Amino acid sequence: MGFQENLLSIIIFLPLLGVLFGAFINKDNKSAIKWFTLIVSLIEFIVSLFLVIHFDSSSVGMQFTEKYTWIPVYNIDYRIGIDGLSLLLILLTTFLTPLVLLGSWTYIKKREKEYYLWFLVLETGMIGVFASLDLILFYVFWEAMLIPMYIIIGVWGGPRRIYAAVKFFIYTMFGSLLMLVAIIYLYFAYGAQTGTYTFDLLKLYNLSLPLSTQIWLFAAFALSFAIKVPIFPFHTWLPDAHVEAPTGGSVILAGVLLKMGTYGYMRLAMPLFPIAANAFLPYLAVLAIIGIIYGALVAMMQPDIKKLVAYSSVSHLGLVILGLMALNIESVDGAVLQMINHGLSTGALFMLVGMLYERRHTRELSEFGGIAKTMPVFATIFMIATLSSIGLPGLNGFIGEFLILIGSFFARPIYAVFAGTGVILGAVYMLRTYQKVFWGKITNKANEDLKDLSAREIIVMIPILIMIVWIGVYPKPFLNIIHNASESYIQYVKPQAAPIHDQQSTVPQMPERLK
Amino acid sequence: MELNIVRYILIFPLLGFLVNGFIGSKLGNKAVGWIASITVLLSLSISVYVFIQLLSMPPDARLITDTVYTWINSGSLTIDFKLMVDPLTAVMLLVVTGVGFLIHIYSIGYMHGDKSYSRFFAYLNLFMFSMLLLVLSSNIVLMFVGWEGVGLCSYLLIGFWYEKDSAANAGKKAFITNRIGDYGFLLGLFLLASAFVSKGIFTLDFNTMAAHISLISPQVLTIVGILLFVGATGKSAQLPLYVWLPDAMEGPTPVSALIHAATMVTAGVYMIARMNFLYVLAPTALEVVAVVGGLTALYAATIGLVQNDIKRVLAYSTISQLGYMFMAVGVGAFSAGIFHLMTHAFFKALLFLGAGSVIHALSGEQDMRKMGGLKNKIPVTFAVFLAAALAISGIPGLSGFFSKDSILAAAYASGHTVIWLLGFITALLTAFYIFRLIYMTFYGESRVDKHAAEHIHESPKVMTIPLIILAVLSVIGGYVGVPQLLGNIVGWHNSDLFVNFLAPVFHTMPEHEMSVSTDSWLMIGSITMAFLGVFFAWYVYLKEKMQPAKHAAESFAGLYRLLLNKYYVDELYNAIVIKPLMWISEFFLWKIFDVWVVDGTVNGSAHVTQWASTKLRKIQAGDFQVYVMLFLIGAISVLAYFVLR
Amino acid sequence: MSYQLLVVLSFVLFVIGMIGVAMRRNIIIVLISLELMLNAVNILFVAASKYLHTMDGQIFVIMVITIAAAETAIALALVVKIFKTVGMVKIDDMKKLKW
Amino acid sequence: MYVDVNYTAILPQIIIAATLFISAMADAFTSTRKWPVGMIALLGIGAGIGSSIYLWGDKIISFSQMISMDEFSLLFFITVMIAGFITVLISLKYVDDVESDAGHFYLLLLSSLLGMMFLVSATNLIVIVLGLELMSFSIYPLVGFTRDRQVSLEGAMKYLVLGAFATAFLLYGIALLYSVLGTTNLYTIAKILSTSQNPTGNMVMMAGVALILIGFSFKVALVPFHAWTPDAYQGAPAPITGFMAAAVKAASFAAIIKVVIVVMSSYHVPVAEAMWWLSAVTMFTGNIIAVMQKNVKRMLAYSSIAHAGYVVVGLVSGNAYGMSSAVFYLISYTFTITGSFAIITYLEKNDGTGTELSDFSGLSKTHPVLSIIMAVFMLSLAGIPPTAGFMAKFYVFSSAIKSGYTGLAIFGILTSVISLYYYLRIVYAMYFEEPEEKANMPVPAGISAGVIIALWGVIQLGILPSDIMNLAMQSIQSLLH
Repeated sequence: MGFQENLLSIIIFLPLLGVLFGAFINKDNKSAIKWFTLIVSLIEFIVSLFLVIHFDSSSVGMQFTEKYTWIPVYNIDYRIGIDGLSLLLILLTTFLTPLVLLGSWTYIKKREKEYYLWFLVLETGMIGVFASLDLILFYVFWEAMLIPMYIIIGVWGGPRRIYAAVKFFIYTMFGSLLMLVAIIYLYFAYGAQTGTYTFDLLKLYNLSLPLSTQIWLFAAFALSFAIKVPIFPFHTWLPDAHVEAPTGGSVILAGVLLKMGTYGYMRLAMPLFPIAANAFLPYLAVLAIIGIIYGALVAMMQPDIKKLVAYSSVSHLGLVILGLMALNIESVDGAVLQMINHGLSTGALFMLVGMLYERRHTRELSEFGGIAKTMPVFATIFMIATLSSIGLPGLNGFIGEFLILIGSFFARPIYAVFAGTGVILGAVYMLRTYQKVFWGKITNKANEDLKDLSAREIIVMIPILIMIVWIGVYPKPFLNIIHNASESYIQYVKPQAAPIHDQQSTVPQMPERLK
Repeated sequence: MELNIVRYILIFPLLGFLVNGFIGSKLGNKAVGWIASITVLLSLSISVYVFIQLLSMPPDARLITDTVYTWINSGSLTIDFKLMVDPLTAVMLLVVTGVGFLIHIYSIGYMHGDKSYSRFFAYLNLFMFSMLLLVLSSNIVLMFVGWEGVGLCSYLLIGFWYEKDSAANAGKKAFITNRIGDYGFLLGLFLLASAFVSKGIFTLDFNTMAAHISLISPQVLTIVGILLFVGATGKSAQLPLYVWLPDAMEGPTPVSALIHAATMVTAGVYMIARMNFLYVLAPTALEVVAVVGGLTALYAATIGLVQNDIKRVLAYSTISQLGYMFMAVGVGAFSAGIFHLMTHAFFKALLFLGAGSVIHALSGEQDMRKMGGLKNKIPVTFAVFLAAALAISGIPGLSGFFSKDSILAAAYASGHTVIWLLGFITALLTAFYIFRLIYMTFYGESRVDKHAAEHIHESPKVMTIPLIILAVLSVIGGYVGVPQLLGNIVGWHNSDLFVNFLAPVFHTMPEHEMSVSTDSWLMIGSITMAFLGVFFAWYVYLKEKMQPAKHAAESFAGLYRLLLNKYYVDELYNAIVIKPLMWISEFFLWKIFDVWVVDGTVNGSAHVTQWASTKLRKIQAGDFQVYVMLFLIGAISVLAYFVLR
Repeated sequence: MSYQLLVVLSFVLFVIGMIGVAMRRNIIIVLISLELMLNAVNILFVAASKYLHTMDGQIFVIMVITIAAAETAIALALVVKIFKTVGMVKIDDMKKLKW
Repeated sequence: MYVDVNYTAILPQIIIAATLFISAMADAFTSTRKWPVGMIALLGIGAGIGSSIYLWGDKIISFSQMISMDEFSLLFFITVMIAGFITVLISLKYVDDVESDAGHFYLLLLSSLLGMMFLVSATNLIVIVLGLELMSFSIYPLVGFTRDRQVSLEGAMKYLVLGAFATAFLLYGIALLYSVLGTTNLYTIAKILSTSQNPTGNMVMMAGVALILIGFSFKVALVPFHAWTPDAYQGAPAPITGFMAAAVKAASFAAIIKVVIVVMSSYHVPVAEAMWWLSAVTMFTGNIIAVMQKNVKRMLAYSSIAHAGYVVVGLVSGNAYGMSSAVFYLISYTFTITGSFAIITYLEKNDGTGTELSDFSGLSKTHPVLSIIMAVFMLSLAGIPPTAGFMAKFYVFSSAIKSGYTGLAIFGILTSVISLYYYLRIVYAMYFEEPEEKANMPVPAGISAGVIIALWGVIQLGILPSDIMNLAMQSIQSLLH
């Protein structure tokens, strides 16, 4: 055991450790809880930066791998490791969590202690998902992370929070349970083919099943992730969940949880079943494109800002999926980067909407108007987030969108022709919103003496803005990290590509009695 | 040649933006204005320095580059943050920084007293940065950054007085219309990129592309050309995407001058000139450019005839003049297009600033029907305005004459007679509407409100000095490109300095030799048209005191209304695109499809489960003999299954 | 009696008991019907035991008789208790627990 | 015939029987508050568990092949005794609150345990019936333990009548079997069947197997033999409901595994097919009806029906792997359900109310720790990681998939999505709803201890299930050899 060897495990379980200690803080000592959780999450972020320092972006394959036997009966191991994709998503998680915690300080007014501790639990779950290399471990984190989110929406959410929470939970579970069946099936199929039973993802990549089998397994995985992403038409839980969730919940939901779906496609569904993936690819691409346009059109007409941003997420994530389906380096690089971008820009938007809600207790567009006058700083930051969201060059959103679109154009021009309309529609609904909220004369008395952002709120937003500009201006470090991950993804999925064999030579034997 | 100073042309305005944006409100208005202006002045100085450097090189090797860093590196694509100055860029640099600097100075006076003073200058600096990035970038993707950046600034500045709903709407409209164009631009870019990538060229550098353009099939080039031009129609307000520009006049007047006359709207022309290596191989695309340009020129001029808002007249005039430029590049006369771009930047900026001065004098009045007789009250403004008007009308000796003439000559020479005719008629209309403006504003009886009349005053020096400088430029600016025909008269060889300077950049179209006599007749023709236009305007608006105009409006009421309402294009777009799209989105997609069908299925499955639950539990009614029966049914089934299988 | 007849007898008794449990509304009668079913089992055991010449069946019968006795004892205790609280011993009175 | 007697073979039973005896003595000598009797029972059960662990690894067949003490028996001993232990723990205060002078509660519980232990270790149908009936006849009075609650009596009565009815079917099946094979010794039966040419051709045998299956299906509450469950579970005092759901079910399943699956493995094909349907119908019906329940006890009754269906999914395959998955499922279910009922016991008022969903509203505010544990139990029942319930479902479904019953696995998974709804109902009542005015009474030490044991089990089995999986596997191996 050492810091370096177990760095990833430390990062996964540090927040949970924080929860254990935090549980002993008196629940009436609110500021102690706030500071404690904030500091834990900040330490977590700092520790996660060590990942970047020690990350070798030139090497292919998983890094920081750790393996401990967990359930030997099934050859289920505690097997973790990351590549560029996971690294960025983990960083996104550790980056957003402290901001969300800090951002919630005045928003959450009941049962604070539970709220902040649940967030730390959630953080462990999310990082675990991104780091797992064993399918069962992955599944455990995948589901375990639903619970904190369920509670966060259900306890601190809006008026229809219970409906939204239950819908979120059951809908997601529905998909993932089918995935569980597929995982188990895969395990036995691999065992039958090679004589080795394992849930090791990297080994399972090499499994070649006939198309007829792959189709079903892929469908199970794809459905599960499609619900999570969400891909049209599995998206309806999202607006409900977003509208009802408290700000912090929305930010994490949009920023990280949705990425698990796209991550799932990239890490599991597509490379595990390349033949089926190629068969399904055009359909998924079409669904993604429908999602882009549909999400944007529906977002355009929403009267509730949060719902609008939620539908815009449907649109943006459609773009990410399209990037993954286009199967070339540009589009996949773009898709991964866009995952991060969406986390930042939509996260920022939700955060901002939350700040507004805190002041006015409404999110109806018609209630606002002209508040750029009373809240200039807020208006400026919102504008930057808006521009990032609509992919203005120079900000992060553009790099991702551009790479995805150009890549999908390379793959099939018609994809980009349709997906590109999202560029227009995105501007339409975001600017319409911006105008309705910030511009015009103040018509509503309640808006006349709104307070501009407090120092704390500005501190919450600044890191996000820095990232937004940084990725837009100098995306190269990020692209470097992503590069090998997307290359191996393509190699796994592309039909003609030769399978990559991993270097690990230890072949665990299935215990005799299970055969 | 690699010259790292080039990047500072960009850095200074960016610094100005950052300083004014973050701490501008604490600096005080004076400091803000001067910081903004000085940063642009610094850019201007460096531009001049670079220009001189360029001149010192042999004509065929005039290229200065500055590679800052690798921006995007993904798969086969490598896109550098790399700047480039060649003669075309140099011209644009000087125009942008020069005019931009003057307008910054002017704004110090014009925006005096505005409560968002620092925000204004921050935006203006940001605009300068974006525009300079647009012209300096050495590849098409980076150019797109500037392209969008200027769009953003345009949006922000049009909506600068965001409390006015019309300003807010106009800003949004500008951005979205531009986005529609950008969609085409992006598709063109993608097609171009994929064509090059498939040939093993992994960079979208202009010079690299130019060197390898022959690898790509003409069909692809044609499509690319048209798609890129779609982007240009958005940015440069051509048919059918011009609708945003007249509304953009809601912005402060210096903005109209800088962005919506002199610089940003010409980006489309610049882009096509920049991509000339592509367009010369795609004659069909070029034809489209020329036709759209010609039609726009005439179309906008006709609307300009009847508008009463001083800035709107100028706006339509801008659209019309941009049409000229597209005509020029469309017929392959890239230098003529850029030449007109430059002279237009001078006189149109001047017209707008002059109009701003008028508006300033009249405490914000923009309706020409409430002006008149201002000639003596604001003499400096009148003088410079007149110079600009003469220039735009194409009165010989002024800058507009040279550039417009070279366009018409080129159009005729290349055999585009119809295009030439469009331009020819437009020349008449141009002279007419601009002098209509002059007469209505400065001559005749004052129709100014009593209240406003008391406050009429000439603008401060900080505003008039830039006007004067621009007036000088408008007058003499054309002499860098004196047609050889005229040059020969005075024995000036190589009189067309401008064309010669730009020549290395442009891939030539096949030469169309024209006889001297044809050339002369054309020139005489267009001069005639200019004077005719001025004369009609004088006749109608000064001599007969607008009576003929009223008469005409009554006898051709339909036509008049059509023109006054701008051919009802806005209403048309609203009715056939915007309204249906909104309706479909709201009622069909959202309220019916999303809520009922998609979500209905999801919730429906929950309801079915609950329904099944309520029904099934009824069996468990508490009567244990029912349980016994249930047991028996089960038992008999299992038994029967075992025994009878 | 022949073995077959005894088997048939036990079957008929079992069915009669079954119907009794399913149909009669009085708990006492239901309990008697249950006894009938258990005795049908006994008859089958005894018959088989005799037929097969093994003693297991007869041991079983003693077991079953014991079971029946115990069952009746508990059942009657409950019936008494129910009678004390409700005042009746009809099945219709036992419908508080449902759905 | 030589009768071999080896008392080691029934050592745990002897301990429980002795405890029963001592408790009865203690009952006679204590006042109206009977918790000391409970403490004695606890000690005895603890000793029983200890002896079972001590005996682990031995295999003794004794009493003329009537009793086999092997790892299979021992694992189930431990399981039911843990259930009994927790039940006694949580009842210590409850019993005295509800009834005075009620030492018979513990006596009946112990005798029921004794019955279960004979049931799971029996290798002769006579002993199986003996154990089954001892278990049942001790449970019936326990269901009706609260003599003043009409529902309690009603539940007991229904359970008894239907139970006797089902026993008649079981006995008739055994009689039919006996009439063909002439023996009640399971070893002999297995030997005869494995050498017979066409076991499924004999109609009488088939009817016998079917009736035995029906009899046991009643005990584990498979649909449509389940109808007694909701009523009896709801009527019974909360600790007993937990005990029934955990121990009675586990012991009955042990009997099914031993008699129907292992001994009658020649009938695997029809049994598996029947079980396929029974399991599917059970999972579906149990989960669906539970959705609309308002009473938590009744809801968990339907849930326990559904869980029986999941256990059967493991049994359908009929191989060692599947059976051990079922065993694992039962163990994990035992911990989860006794823990849940420990908390319900705490909430149940003396008049039997307090177990409606609305009584859980806002529990997280008044009892944050208790409600988080309850949430863990509910998630375990729903099969969400990292809890025992997930590993159990994982094990069961993977056995089904391994044996080619993917369709059944998918069906089971889909029904468990339905189940999420009502398990979450409890969680959201506790977390999302506001509490009504509620007297904040302290949690009794016994209940705390019981909850902690159950929670430990749920977490241990959820996070490190390997050891228990191995035990389950060993127990099945010991049964097969």
